[in-house]
Amino acid sequence: MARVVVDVMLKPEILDPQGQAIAGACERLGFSGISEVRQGKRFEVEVEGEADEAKVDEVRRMAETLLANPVIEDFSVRVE
Amino acid sequence: MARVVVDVMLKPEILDPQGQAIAGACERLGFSGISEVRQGKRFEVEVEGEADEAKVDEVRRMAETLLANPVIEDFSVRVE
Amino acid sequence: MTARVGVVTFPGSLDDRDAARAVRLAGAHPVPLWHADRDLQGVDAVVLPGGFSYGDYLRCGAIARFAPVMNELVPAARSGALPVLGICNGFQVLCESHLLPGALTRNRSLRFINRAQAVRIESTATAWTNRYTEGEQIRIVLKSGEGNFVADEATLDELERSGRVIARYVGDAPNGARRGIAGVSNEHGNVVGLMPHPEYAVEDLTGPSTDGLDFFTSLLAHLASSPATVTATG
Amino acid sequence: MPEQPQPDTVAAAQRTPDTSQPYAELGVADDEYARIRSILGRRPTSAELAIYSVMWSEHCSYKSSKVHLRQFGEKAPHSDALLVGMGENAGVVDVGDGRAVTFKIESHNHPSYVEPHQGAATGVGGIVRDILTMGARPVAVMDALRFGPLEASDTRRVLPGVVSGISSYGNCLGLPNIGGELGFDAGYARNPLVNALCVGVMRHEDIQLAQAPGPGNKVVLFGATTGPDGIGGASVLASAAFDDESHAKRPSVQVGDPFLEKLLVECSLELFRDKLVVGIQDLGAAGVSCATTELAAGGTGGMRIELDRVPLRDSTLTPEEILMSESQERMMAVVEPGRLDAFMDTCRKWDVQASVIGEVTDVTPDEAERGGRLVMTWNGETVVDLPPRTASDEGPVYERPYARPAEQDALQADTPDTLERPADDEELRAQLLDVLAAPGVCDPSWVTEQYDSYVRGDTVLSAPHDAGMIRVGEDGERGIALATDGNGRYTRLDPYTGTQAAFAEAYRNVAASGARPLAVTNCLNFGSPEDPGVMWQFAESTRGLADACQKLGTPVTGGNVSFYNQTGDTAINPTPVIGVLGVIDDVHSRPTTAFPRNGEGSRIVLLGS
Ligand SMILES: Nc1ncnc2c1ncn2[C@@H]1O[C@H](COP(=O)(O)OP(=O)(O)O)[C@@H](O)[C@H]1O
Repeated sequence: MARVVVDVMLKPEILDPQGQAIAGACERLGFSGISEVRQGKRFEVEVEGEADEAKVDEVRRMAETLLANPVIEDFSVRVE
Repeated sequence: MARVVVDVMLKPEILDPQGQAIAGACERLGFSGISEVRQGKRFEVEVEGEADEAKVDEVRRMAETLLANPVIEDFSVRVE
Repeated sequence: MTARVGVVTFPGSLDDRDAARAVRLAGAHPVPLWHADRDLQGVDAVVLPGGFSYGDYLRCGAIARFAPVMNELVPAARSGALPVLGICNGFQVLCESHLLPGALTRNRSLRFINRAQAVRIESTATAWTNRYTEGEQIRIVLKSGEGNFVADEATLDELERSGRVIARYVGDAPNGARRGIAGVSNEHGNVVGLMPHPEYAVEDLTGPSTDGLDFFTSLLAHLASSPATVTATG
Repeated sequence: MPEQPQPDTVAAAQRTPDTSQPYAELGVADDEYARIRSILGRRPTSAELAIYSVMWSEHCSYKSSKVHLRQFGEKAPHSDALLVGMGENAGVVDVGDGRAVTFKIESHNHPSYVEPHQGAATGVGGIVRDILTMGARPVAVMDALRFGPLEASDTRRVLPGVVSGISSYGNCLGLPNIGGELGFDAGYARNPLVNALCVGVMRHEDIQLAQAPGPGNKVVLFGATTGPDGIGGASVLASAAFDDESHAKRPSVQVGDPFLEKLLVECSLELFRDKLVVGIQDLGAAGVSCATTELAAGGTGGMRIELDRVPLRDSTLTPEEILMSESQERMMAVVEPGRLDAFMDTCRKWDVQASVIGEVTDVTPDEAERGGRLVMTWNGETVVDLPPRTASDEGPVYERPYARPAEQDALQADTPDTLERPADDEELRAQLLDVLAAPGVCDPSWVTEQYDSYVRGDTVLSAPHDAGMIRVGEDGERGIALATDGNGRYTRLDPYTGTQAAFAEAYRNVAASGARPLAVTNCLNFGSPEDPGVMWQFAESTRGLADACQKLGTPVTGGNVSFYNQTGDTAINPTPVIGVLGVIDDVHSRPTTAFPRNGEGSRIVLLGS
């Protein structure tokens, strides 16, 4: 078993109301020096066997079609 | 400006229906060899200046008090 | 003296008006409390209403927990003095504030659920349920996207053992809540969190029943029988 | 930091009259461009071109539909209940006890296909702001939806996304969903219909209008910051003006923030209550362009805006992009200088950002004659100087050719009489079950369970009843009822009668809930107006609705037209969705859509033919 991680974030030009709400809360709570927060998703995908190139490709296709919404999100895939 | 990343995942003993739904969809869509998917959150926190130890500590406190709920979630903090 | 019951409005609260209506229909006087005020205005009890405080963007209730009004509320509630009812988002705020154990997560179906729901009252030993009878089934409104109550096994066992599970869904928990838990209380019985909404079951015209009203009349009975509580928070 | 590009100024436009401009890419026709040049007496700056292109678009100017929509006014039956008619953001109807109601439907079809969740969510957000702008508290929403066949892979993507978008936005705003429609037809594959209705309640004296009277009054933009949302089209202006990769790919998707909208609603209602605004407009599809030109046109005609004072989410936005941005959750108010501090205090209380971006100005009689004068500057340089009424009220009006399509006869000749009848009871039973199990007929609770129908505690009827009903005024007796209906197949077969049938169904649904129908709104979903056959459907459909409204004594108070609903050259079935509003004096007297539990022995009566 190996783990492939897919990070999905809103594209930079897309509004992130969640991140904004968190940044606002940080300020009120007195956490200083935080200029921006963006919230995205992290998927931990457990694949059978080794995380070889074919497996990672499969997860990449999965990310494209299922985990991320390419209209508004970017994603990255890596073995952890 | 530097980026500190906080990953938040449900504790292993807590059921993750989103992850399960995704794993189920993977199977239906013909992605094979996926044994488990868990969905968590990824926060990208932009801090002013350098991400020195003090800054990372501040983000860690933020993660503890705000970004993660220790009752059900684990988190990790790293500079990216 | 008419009891004065505070209803907190956070940015994004939705059911504050309805909580106030239920308080009024029960015969008490609702007092609006603003999230940004560090002042409970001497109320006898507080309702944390449903809604999407701060958009519920991070986790439901996670940001509301830090509102100034909560700084006043939390110690008074923890000590057992101040009766507090958290409904739906209010329940989530109470869990995030660690006034109640556990957490509320996404519904198992991953979808919002809006329906009239049968609920069984499991404990009448709280400030908010003493007018019900144990085992009584009521029909109130469930409307939430993150109503799935979770806690570790030890916590769940302890809740059961100490009689702090105050309400359960009848039949399968529609949201997947562990052991069908719809509501819990703290060890003093003054703080109650409830996922379904009794305040939407107080009028025949608009609700599935009027079964919810007794949460509010229970409070009045509780206040009448323990005048010390009233002065303690005054 | 890349150097700030030089904006195209009025001075530059005068200096370089022959610079070629990408007007065609912005959807501006040759003769429209010529008219802009003649109005201005020079070529437009690119910012001015941005304004005209969005204000004269089909969506904002109703240039193809206007000549037909006029009938709704011309044939409108007299109604004592009508307080504000068509033309404003939404019509207003008197419901008694000093209370008034405003309601309207809007489409968000195309955005909901591109990004179902956000498209549908922002559709709800937009119509709610329309209602809020009238001075009313939004109290309920409805949604009329059409999708391709249930089993189509596209429907599997679009339907859940649309429903979750409506659910999350409406629920987070705290507006009960009191009904709607769910239909399926092959024609809506790749062109779903997402029509959202909102209804609001106010006291008569609270009606707000989009106007900017009083020179010296401040123009305030409040709500969300402005970002590059929905300005895919603006990129041609940016890239024509300067080479910059980052502007080439702007998102066409708008993302909604329902939490901010909730704050905006509460904040605005407090501003109205304290009489802190003299005019207000929501920022819809055409954003700052629309709000400034319409507010100015509705007032003195004069306004001065410093565009660089618009708070931005992305500091690289150009003036053109700011003017075209469709960022959600923004409003523009006109405020007397003496009330500005109080206005800002209320915004602060609700954590709503607000910025003064300009003021109302006087115009000379000459300028008034030309259509007023709207001036916008960018870092001190004038980038816009145009008569706002020419953009907002005097857009092009087309008498598009229309003709009954040749295949209409064949379509009508193909009657159900030729269909085979069930041979025996068994087959009849099977067919009946098939009908009951069809996706558009069976229990829609997979959808309706995702919508909060209880919030606000005034919902008397919602799904599964024929009409939605809301109590107006806390603990009052009075209520309003609403229903929407539409049937693309009937309307295709006969646009005139089909539209009347949809209207009659909504009317009956309201009447059957015990309410008296008072007023009508509509959302007219059609194919391309450039197709004479589609235009004929549109002409017939509007004529049918206007005639029926006249007959039944219920005026049309507003609505929305959505053209270009087609996949390739194939238009959807013409789908006018008609909403009817009624009033009921005592909500306790409403009959419900069910046989009573203890009704054994009651008679069942069929009314009508
Ligand atoms: N998209 C929707 N949103 C909200 N309510 C809906 C939607 N679709 C259907 N409904 C509700 O479900 C019920 C049944 O709908 P439908 O089967 O279309 O009824 P009918 O055929 O009687 O018009 C009605 O109360 C209707 O308002």
